[in-house]
Amino acid sequence: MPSTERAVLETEDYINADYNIKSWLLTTDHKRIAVLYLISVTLFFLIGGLFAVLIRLELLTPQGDLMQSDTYNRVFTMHGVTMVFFFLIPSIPTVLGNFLVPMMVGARDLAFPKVNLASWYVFNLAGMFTLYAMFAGGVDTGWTFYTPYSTTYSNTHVVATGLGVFIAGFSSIMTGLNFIVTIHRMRAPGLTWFRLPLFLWAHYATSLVMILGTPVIAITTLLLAVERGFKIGIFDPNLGGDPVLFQHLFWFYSHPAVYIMVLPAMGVISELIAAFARKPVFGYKIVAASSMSIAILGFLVWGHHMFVSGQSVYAATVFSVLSMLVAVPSAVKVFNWTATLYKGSVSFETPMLYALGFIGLFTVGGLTGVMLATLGLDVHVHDTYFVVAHFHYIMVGGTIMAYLGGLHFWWPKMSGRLYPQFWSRLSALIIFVGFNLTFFPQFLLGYMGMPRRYHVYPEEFQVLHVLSSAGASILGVGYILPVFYLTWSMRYGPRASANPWGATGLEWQTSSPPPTHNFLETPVVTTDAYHYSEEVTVG
Amino acid sequence: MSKAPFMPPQGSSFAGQVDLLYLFLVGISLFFSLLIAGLIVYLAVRYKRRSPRDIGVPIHGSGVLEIAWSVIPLVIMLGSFVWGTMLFFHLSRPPADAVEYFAVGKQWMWKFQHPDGTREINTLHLPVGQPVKVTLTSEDVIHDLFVPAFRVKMDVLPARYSTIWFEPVRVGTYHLFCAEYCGAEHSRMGGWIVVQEPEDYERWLAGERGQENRLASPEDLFKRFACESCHRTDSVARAPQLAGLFGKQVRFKDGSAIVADDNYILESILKPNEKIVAGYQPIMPTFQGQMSQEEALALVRYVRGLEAGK
Amino acid sequence: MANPQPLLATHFDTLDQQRESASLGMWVFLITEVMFFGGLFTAYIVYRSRLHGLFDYGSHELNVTLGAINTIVLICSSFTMAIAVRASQLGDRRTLVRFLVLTMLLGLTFLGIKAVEYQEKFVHHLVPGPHFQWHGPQPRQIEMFFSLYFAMTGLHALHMIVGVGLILWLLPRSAKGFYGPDYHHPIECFGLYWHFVDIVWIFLFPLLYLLGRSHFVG
Amino acid sequence: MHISPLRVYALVFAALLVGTLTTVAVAFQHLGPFNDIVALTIAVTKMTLVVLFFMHAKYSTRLTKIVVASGFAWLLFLIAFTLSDYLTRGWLGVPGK
Repeated sequence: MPSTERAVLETEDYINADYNIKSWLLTTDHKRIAVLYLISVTLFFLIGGLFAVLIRLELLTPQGDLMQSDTYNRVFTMHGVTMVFFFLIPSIPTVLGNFLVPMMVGARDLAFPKVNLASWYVFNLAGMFTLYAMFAGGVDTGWTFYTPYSTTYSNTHVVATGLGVFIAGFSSIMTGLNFIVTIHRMRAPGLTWFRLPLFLWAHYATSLVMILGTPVIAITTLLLAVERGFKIGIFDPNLGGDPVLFQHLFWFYSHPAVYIMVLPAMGVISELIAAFARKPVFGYKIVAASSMSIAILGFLVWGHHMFVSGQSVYAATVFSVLSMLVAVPSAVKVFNWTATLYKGSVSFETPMLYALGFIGLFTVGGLTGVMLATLGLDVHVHDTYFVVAHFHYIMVGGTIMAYLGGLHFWWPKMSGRLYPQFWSRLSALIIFVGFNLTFFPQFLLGYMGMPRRYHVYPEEFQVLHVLSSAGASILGVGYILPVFYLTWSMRYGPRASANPWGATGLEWQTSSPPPTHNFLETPVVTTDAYHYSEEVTVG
Repeated sequence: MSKAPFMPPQGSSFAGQVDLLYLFLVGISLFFSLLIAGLIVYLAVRYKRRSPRDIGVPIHGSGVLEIAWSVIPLVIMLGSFVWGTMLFFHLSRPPADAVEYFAVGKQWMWKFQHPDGTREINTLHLPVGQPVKVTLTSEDVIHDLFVPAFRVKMDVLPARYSTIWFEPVRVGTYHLFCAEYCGAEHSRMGGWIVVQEPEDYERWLAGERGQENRLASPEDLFKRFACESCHRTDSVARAPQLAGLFGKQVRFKDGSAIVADDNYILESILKPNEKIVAGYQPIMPTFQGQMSQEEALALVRYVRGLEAGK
Repeated sequence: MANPQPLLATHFDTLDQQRESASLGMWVFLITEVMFFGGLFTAYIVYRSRLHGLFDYGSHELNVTLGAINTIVLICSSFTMAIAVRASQLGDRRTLVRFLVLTMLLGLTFLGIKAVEYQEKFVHHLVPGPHFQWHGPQPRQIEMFFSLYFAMTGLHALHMIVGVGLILWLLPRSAKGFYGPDYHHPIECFGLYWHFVDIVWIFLFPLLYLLGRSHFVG
Repeated sequence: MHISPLRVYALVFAALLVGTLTTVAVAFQHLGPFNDIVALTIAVTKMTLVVLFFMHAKYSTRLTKIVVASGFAWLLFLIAFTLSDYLTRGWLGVPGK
C-alpha cells in the first residue's frame, strides 16, 4: 500500500470514514458488518425476550387464564425459534467474531468480504420469513418441528418458519466458511497456530460445526416444507414415513448447534479471564484442544435427545457413553479457567463479573447435562422443566453472559468510547441474581414431574412457578440496562485509548475505533498469546 | 417415607432406585459446583490486583493437574453411566408375569383397555403389587405416557408399538401427563392412575363389567374378519400357520428374516404385502381402516396367545 | 485484452494467498454440499434397509439405460471440464472456451435425458401426490420411494442448472482472456463444483437405479 | 498449482467409463447381498478417481486432503449412527417372552 495513502488514515476510523447510509448497507468492511449484525441480533433478542415475558406471565397461575392453549403454544414456539436460530447461534460469531477475527489474525479483512455482507442480508431475509410467520398467525410446533404434528396436524405457518430456518442456515455457513479460510490463510507473519488467541481457536471449532452440521438441518427443514406442501410422506407415518428419522436428522444438527452457541462463549471467557487476571490462560494448548474435541465429539451424541423416543436401547447406550465423553473437555475448560486465577492480578471490571458468573453457571449447566445423559435418570426427567432449566443454564447463563461480557470488553474498541462502570456492574449483578431465581426453581419443578410446554399445571407446582416468574422480571430489568448506558456511551462516553484494559492481542495494538484497514502496517507477532510484561501501558 | 420434598411420591418398585441415582448425581453436582464457585471467590479475592500496573505470574500449566481433572470427572461420569444404563435396561425389560394393558393416545385423550376388555378414558385403575406392562400406540401424532410417581415415560408413536412396565407399590391416585408436545390441548391431555387394593380393584372391575362398553371377544373378531378362512390349521391352508408364530423366526421371500413380534403381527394385518412369507403368495387383503386400533390390538393379542398345535 | 480489474483483491497480500484462499473456500463449501445431499442419502439408505425388497419394485420402474447414458454423459462432462481447467491454467483461451462449451452441452444433454425420464414418470402416474397410481404392493411405500427419487434427482438437476448458468457467466469472461496462469481460480473453483455434481450422480445412479435389479432377473 | 498431462485425464476418463459399464453389468447378476457391496465399491472408486485426479486433490495441500476426508467421515457418522438405531431395534427380543 503506497505510503501517501497510509498517512491519511491517521485520524480516520471505520466509523467516520463515510457517513452516508449506502456506505453502511453496501460495506464489505468486516467491522461495519459486525455493527449491522449487532443491530439485527439485538432486535431478535428483544422479540424473543418479549415472548419469554409472556410465557412467564402465563405460568404464574395453574389455569391457562392469560391466553388460550394454542396461543401459548405459538408463544413458546416463537420464543424458541427466535432465540435459538436468530440470537444464540449468530450472536457471538457474527458480532464479536466478525469484528475481531480479522484483527486478531492481523489481516485487513475476512477472506471473502462480499460473502460476509451477503450473509447479513441472507440472515435478515431469513428473519423476514420468520417475522412474516409471526405476524400472520405464528407457528405452534415447538422449535423442534417434530413430525407428524408439524407435517400433517398443525395448521399454522410451519412452511414459512421452516424456510426461515433453512435460509438462516446459509448465513451461518457463510460465516463459518469465512472464519475457517481467514484463520488458515490470512494469519500475520509469526502468528503460528499455538500463538493464536483462544477466541480464534473457539471460533475455528465453531466454524467446523457450522460447516458440517448446518446443511443437514437445511435439508431436513426443506423436506419438511416439501412434505407439508405436496402431501408426500417422508416423515409422515400414514404415508409410509418414519417420524423418528426426522428426529435423527433434526438432532444431528441441533445438538452440535448447542456447541455453536457455547463454543464462541468459551472463547470470549478465555480472553476475559486472561485479560483481567493479567496472565496466560492455564493450560493454553489443552483449552485449545478441548474446543476442537468438543466440536468433533459433539457430532456423535445427538441420540441423548431421543432416549424415550422409541429409539433402540442399544443405540441409546452408545449415545449415553459418548455424551459422557463430550462432557470431559467442557469440565477441563472450567478447571483451567479457575486455575488461571491462581497467582493472577485479578481486577473486577464488568467483563470480569460476567466471566466469573459464566464459569459458575456453566458448571451447573454442564453437570445437569451429565445427569440428563445418564439413561436411568433421563427416562424420568426427559421433556420436563429439568431439561428447560438445564439448557437455559447453558444458553442464558453461559452464552448470553459471555456475549454481554465480550460486548462490554470490546465495546471501547468497537465504539471508541468507555461506558460507566457503576451501571454496567450493577446490571451484571442484577442479571446474575435474576437468572438464578428464574431457572433454579425449574430444576425442582422438573424432577417433581412438571412437563415441558404446559400452561395448565397441577396446583402443587405454582409456588415454584411464581418464584421463577419473579426472577424473570429481575432478569428482564438486567437486560434492558445495557441498551441504555451503551447507547449513551456512544455519544457521551469518555474516549477510549487503544488498550483501555491493558490486554494482549493484536486488536489492542491499533487505535479505538480501528481504521478501515485495521493496521497501518501488517503486525508481526513475536510472542505467545497472553504475553504480559511490565511495560504494558494502561489506560 | 411417603414423599420427600421436591420429589414425586415413590409409586412404583423402581422409583426408589431412580431417586437414589438422582440424589447421587445431585450430590456430585453440588460438590463440584461449590468447589468451583468457592475456588473462584477465594482465588479472585486472594489474588486481587494491588496496584494498577502489576501483572500475574506467567504460569503456563501443569500436565499432572490436566490429567487429574480429566480422568477423575471421566471416571465419575462412566460410573454414573454404568449405573444409569443398568437401571435403564431394568426399565426396558418387562417381567414375564406382567399383566398386559393397552393404551392408545389420541389427540388430547388417553384410551386404556384392561386385559378383560374393560375400557377407560384418561384414568386407569390398577391393583397394587401386580407388575403391569402397558403396550402403547397412537392414532395421530406422537404422544408420551408419563407417570412421575412411577418414574416412567415412553413416547407413543403412530403405526408402531412401544411398551413400558411398572409395578405399583403404594395405593393412591397419581398424575398422568402427556410429555411429548402434541398440539392445542397438550397441557390438558393428562389424567390419573388410581392404584387400589386388589379387592377394591376387582369390585370396581365387576361394576364396570356390568356396563356394555366391553369389546367383542377376540375369537369372534377372528371369525368376523374371516382370518380363519385362510389361516386354517389343516395342511391345505393358503396362509402361514399362526399357532406358535409369536417369537418364532419367520423367513421371507427375499431371503431376509425377523423374529415375529407384536409389530410384525400388527404390520401383517394392516400392511400384509410389506413382508411376504417364503413359499406364500401376496394374496392377503389389507385391513387398514377397516378395524379400530382396539380391535387390531385384540387380534394381535389373540394371535400371540395361539399355542402351537391348538 | 487482459482482465480490467486488478488481479489481487485489496485484503490479500499475494496472488498465491488469494488463489489458495479461494480453493480452500470452495472445498469447504463442497463439504457443506456433501452434508446437504448426505441428509437425503441417509433418509434413502434408512428406508431401503427397513423396507426389505419393497424399494426394489420402485427401482425396477426406473429406466436403467437412460440412467447409464446419463452417467456416461456426466463423466464425459467431467473430462471436458478437467481439460478446460487445464487450459485456463495454461492461459490457452481457445481450448478453454471450446471445452467450456462442450461441458455445457453435455450438461444440457443430461438435463434433457432427465426431462425425458421425468416425463415418463408423469405419464405412468408415478409422481408422488394426488395423482399417484401404483397397482403393485404397498402403494404408500412406493410413493415414498418416488418422493425420495424426485427429491434426490431433482436437487441434483437443480445443481446442474446452476452449473450451466455459471458456465454462461464464465464463457464471455474466458473469451475475453481474463483467465491465465496468474488469475484462473474462478475456473478452477467452478471445475471443483462441476466434478462434485458429477460425484453426486456417481452415487445416485447405483443407489436409485441398480440396487435390487437382480431380484427381477428370471 | 499443478498442471496434469492430458494422458492422466484420458486414463481416468477411461477408468470411469469402464467402472460405469461394469457396475451396470454386475447389477443384473444374482450375487445376493454382494450386489449392493460391489455397486458401492465401484461408486467409491469412481469417486476417488474424480477427487484425486480431476479435482487435483492428489496434488494439493495436506489441508485440502483433510477437508475432503472429514467431509466424507461426517457423512459416514450421520449414516452409521442413524442406522445403528434402526438395525438394533429388534435386539431387545420380544417383550415379555
